[in-house]
Amino acid sequence: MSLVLEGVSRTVGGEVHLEDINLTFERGEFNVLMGLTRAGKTTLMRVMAGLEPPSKGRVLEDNVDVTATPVQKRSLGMVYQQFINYPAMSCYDNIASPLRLAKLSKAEIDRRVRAEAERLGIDHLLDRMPLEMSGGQQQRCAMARALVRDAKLILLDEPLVNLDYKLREGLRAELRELFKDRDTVIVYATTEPEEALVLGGKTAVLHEGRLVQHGLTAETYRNPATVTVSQVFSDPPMNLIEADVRDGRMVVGGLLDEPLPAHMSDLAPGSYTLGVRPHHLFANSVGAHGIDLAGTVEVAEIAGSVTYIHLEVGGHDWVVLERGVHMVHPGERFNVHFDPARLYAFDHEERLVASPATERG
Amino acid sequence: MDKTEYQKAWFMVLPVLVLVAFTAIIPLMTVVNYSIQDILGRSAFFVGGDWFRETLQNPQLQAALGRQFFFSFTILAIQVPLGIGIALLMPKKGWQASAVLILIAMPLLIPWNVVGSIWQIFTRGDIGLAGYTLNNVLGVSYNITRSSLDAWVTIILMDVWHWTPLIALLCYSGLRAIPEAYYQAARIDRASRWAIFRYIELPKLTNVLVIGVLLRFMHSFMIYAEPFVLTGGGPGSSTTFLSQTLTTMAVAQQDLGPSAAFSIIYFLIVLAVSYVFYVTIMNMQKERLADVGGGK
Amino acid sequence: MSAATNGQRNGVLRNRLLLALYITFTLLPLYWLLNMSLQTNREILGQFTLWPENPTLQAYIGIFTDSTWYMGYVNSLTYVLMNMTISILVALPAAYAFSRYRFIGDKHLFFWLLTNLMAPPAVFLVPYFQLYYTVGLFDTHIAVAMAHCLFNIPLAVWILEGFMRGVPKEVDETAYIDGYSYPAFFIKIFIPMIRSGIGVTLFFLFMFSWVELLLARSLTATNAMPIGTVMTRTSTASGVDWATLSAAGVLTIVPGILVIYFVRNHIAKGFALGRT
Amino acid sequence: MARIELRNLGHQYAPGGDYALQPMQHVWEDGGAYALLGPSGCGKTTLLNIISGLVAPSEGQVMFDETDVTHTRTEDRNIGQVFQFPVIYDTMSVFDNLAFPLRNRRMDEAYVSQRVQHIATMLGLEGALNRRAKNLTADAKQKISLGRGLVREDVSAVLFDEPLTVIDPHLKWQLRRKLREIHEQLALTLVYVTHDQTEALTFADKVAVMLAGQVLQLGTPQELFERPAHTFVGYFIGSPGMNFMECTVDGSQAIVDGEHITVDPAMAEAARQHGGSLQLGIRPGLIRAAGEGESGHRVQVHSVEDLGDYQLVTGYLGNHRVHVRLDESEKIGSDGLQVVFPTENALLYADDRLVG
Repeated sequence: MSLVLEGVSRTVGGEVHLEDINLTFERGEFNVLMGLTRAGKTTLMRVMAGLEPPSKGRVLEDNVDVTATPVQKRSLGMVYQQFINYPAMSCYDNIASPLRLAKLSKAEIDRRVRAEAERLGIDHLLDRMPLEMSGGQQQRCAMARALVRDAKLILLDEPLVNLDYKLREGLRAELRELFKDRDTVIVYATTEPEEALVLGGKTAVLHEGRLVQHGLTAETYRNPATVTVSQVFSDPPMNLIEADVRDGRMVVGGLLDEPLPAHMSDLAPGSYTLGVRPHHLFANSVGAHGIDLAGTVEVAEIAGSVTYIHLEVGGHDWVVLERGVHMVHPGERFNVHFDPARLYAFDHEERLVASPATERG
Repeated sequence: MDKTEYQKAWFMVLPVLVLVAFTAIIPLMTVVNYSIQDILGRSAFFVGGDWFRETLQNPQLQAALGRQFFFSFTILAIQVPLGIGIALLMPKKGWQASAVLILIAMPLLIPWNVVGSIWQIFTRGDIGLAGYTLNNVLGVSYNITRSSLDAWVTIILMDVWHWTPLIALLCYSGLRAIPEAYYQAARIDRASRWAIFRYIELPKLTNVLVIGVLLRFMHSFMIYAEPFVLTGGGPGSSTTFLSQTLTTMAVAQQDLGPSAAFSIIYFLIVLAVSYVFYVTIMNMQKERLADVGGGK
Repeated sequence: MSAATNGQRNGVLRNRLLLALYITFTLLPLYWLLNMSLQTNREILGQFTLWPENPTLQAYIGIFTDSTWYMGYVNSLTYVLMNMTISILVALPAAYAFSRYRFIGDKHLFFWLLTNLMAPPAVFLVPYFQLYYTVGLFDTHIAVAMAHCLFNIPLAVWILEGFMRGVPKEVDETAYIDGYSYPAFFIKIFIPMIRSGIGVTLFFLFMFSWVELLLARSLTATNAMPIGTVMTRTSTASGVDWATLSAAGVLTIVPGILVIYFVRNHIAKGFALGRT
Repeated sequence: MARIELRNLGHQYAPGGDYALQPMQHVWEDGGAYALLGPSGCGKTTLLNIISGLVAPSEGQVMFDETDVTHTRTEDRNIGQVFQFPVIYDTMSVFDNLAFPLRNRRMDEAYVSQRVQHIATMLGLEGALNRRAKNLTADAKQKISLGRGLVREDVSAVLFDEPLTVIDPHLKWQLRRKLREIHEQLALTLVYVTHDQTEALTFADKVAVMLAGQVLQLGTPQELFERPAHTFVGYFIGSPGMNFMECTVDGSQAIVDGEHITVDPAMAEAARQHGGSLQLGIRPGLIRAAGEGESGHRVQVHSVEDLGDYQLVTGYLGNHRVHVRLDESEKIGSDGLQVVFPTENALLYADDRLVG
């Protein structure tokens, strides 16, 4: 089972929401739609579901053109970000609704509803009404309804964004288990890079209605095709700095003048955008890491297991990711240290021209 | 709520269109028909704008129009502030809230002619509580069948009694929609009671007040039953408003041309006012949607 | 709540007093109507008293036995219920279309409905009279029910649209995805979700049709004559039967009072044409 | 600026009913930034409402410096508050919004405009002063709300009730940075309620982690990370949360399914005396892969997730599930993982409470 989008475009009231999207989603693995808010993720999902017609292009399910098929006739499950359930029905009836419409036997419905509720940990809430349940439980009920029917296509539109952070962490870890070895195409939209990386599979990066990159999730993360992907598919975004390459050296006025690292040696002279990941920056010259840049601290953000230190480096806002909890005060001097072998380089058209050799070959 | 494009939605709207067309467009066409012709039994011939000119110059109709506008603006000037005041007084929580709500809303449940009858009985000199008390106890000469001032005051008082609850209910629901955080912020800023009204409550009430004023203007502009029952338009024609004037012209005197022209003018005024309010209501709706950050 | 100083306390007292004053102003005329309805004409016209000396239900019994009176109620209720059924059935799909979809001329149609809602009935007197006369429907309940559609259908569409906008569009889509056909979704899922909206709409349809006098009177003669006409006839005849008129008045208020308790939380949204 | 003391403060919604807030004793120093962190329904908002005066507690006292304000009206507590959604006076300009509290206190106009100019510059609103407050973005409106508290030089404390809820995720860290800067410039007592650990740990000097009406621990982000006083704190702070494994104690060794892990001897002794159900707690990020020739404990690998800047290994020590957070360059053999539990990071818990 595969879902193919051919030249899908969508303009609404003169505003372009999607522009010439060509994508193929395979069965049995996660297909993540990554992009900022308003990048067109929701519109693309609604077109795939048949809830909105594309202005141009076709949607094919196993080479059958389903572009105009009414959504009732499609084998589909969808989870919205605002935990949509039928308020006037109990959790049990909510989950059973698609099965009743498919006219399954009562016993079969009961078995499958309880099994799915068990898998999502809400089997003790089946006779509750949606409004009597917490946000997390309501979303689990909505997910159970989408999963119970073994549909060909399951769409999840940022399902965790409205949950408390700890609930989100818990449910995110369960997602892989929940969707493992199901004979269905799973498409998951999110703005959070970590969610894409947890779910694995393939990731398509959308920006302002256009497909920017599509590939294996880890691969796309490690080799962002453009500067945009390096910003969208990284939290905090990759640190950037404009530099000139001439006669074997890379120069940033007054800040940096170093020989090119091995993986960038064949770059033609000219202006480039160099990038380095926050977790490849280290504080205060720990060991021989090569390049040293002076910066001043703007603010330190502690996120429990890690600390994000926001710095001003040569007029750029950079972020250092430190493991553990480190209190630093705004205004402090902070020398940032990194190994040039970890540098990314983008040409003047913002396309990736050099990326650090992935550690594990 | 960003709506999707769907032309087939026309089929859902068709029954409404057919029924309301049958009850509005066809009759209106006959009115237009009459307003530009002079019909005598079988024959009818085109008179163009004569009836319109005649209606506009007809002193009796001009007087009725003047009275109507005066009546509508007077009741608006009284009912809007009074309605807001009452809404501010109404309790927000507990059983008292429901009890007061029902008591206040009582006059809105009464058929319009019965309101006329109630006030007719209430203000009669011989058997009415108000009439009897004014004349015999307070020594004030009060008779709505003879003094047009008494008739006017009574009609206005009756309309205030009948419709102020509408404004009060709308404002009450508007006030209840204000989140507690606004009052907490006002306490923190040590805002005076007047400042709370001026800067928090009133701005939040503009939505419902616009609708209240629309409804009140429209209903008062077409008032018929209450004054007809109470004063029959008298004494003389001092309290004969537009609807009654049109009814007597059309039904009693049967001169179809002028009454049709008059109907068109009457309806155009209503159309213009409705348009102004419709645009205001729709803009407010869009603005409120923007506040809530509607749609992705 | 945080401690209230006495400044606040007599503020609250002042408010309660003013409110009580206004409620008295509201109830006094109603009390007087009730007072009159419990007396005989002789006692009414006799000594002026603040409450009935020897209260009697004679006026009410008179109404329930005299066919011209109780038929007035029956006729009124008949065309009101007819109008309510037509209006709600026709308005539900239309309101759904307005709240969910954009289509050619949707804004103009919605505005046109508002103008009909606001149209003075007097304007339509003559054309209706002729229309129903030629069609042979004069002096029938359906005539009045149809005439009242002029303002009641627009009213129903506006109020229902206001309530329907409160239901997220995603609920409809989830139902379609589950496999509900449009009608099945509408009846099994959507209607139960806007139950309170439908209740309030029915209340307003009842009220505006029940209170209307002009059209109801001019489209009927004998066998569909509404209570309004019956009442206006008695008050214009010489030697007015005050007791019966008062009793008839009280009875016309009863339906409203019975129902208002159930819709009290949404009545404001109804009056605001669903716009709050 | 005020020192806030909660003297045996507790609250029951209905007398005799269960406690919305268990009686607690805390002192929040003047000029300190404190955060109330916990899942929804843990009582953090109730506590904030008691401090703001919206709710009167059923028992105990609230002290601002030396004055008992338990039953004082909100107006007289001289606090500032920022709410979950922007609460501003729509019809006023930004300038009038900020000047409103001062004008209500009958300050003279020169002083008012000087204060408003100063605070607006600090908040980055100086450019928008004469615009109507209604048309600004959500984060600018929240700054106005904050500004109404800051303009008053005598404000005793500024309270925040999950102020970033309606802010677009990508703008959140800028507003967090602004709040942090303001706290550095004005030594104000700040109390911040949230369910998000990043907001709490970034914003506050001290964080109170709450659960079911109880403050489980009040500590610096460092303490919460390195020495969580309760298993819930270990779970709630840090992602993924701390590993907990039932164990028994023998000498200075904690025994988990036969694996002997050396712990701090004093802690082991205290645990043995305390008795009850013992658990060993260690953070995934503090478990180290054993170096060449170093003897470690064998963790049977269940799954490895490549999360970009680190790898998360989910495995089993005996039959206890364990998360281990390794650097992205760490090589993991298919036959399992030898790990080392550094003694200073291995903590012992008796009946869910940190020992010693």
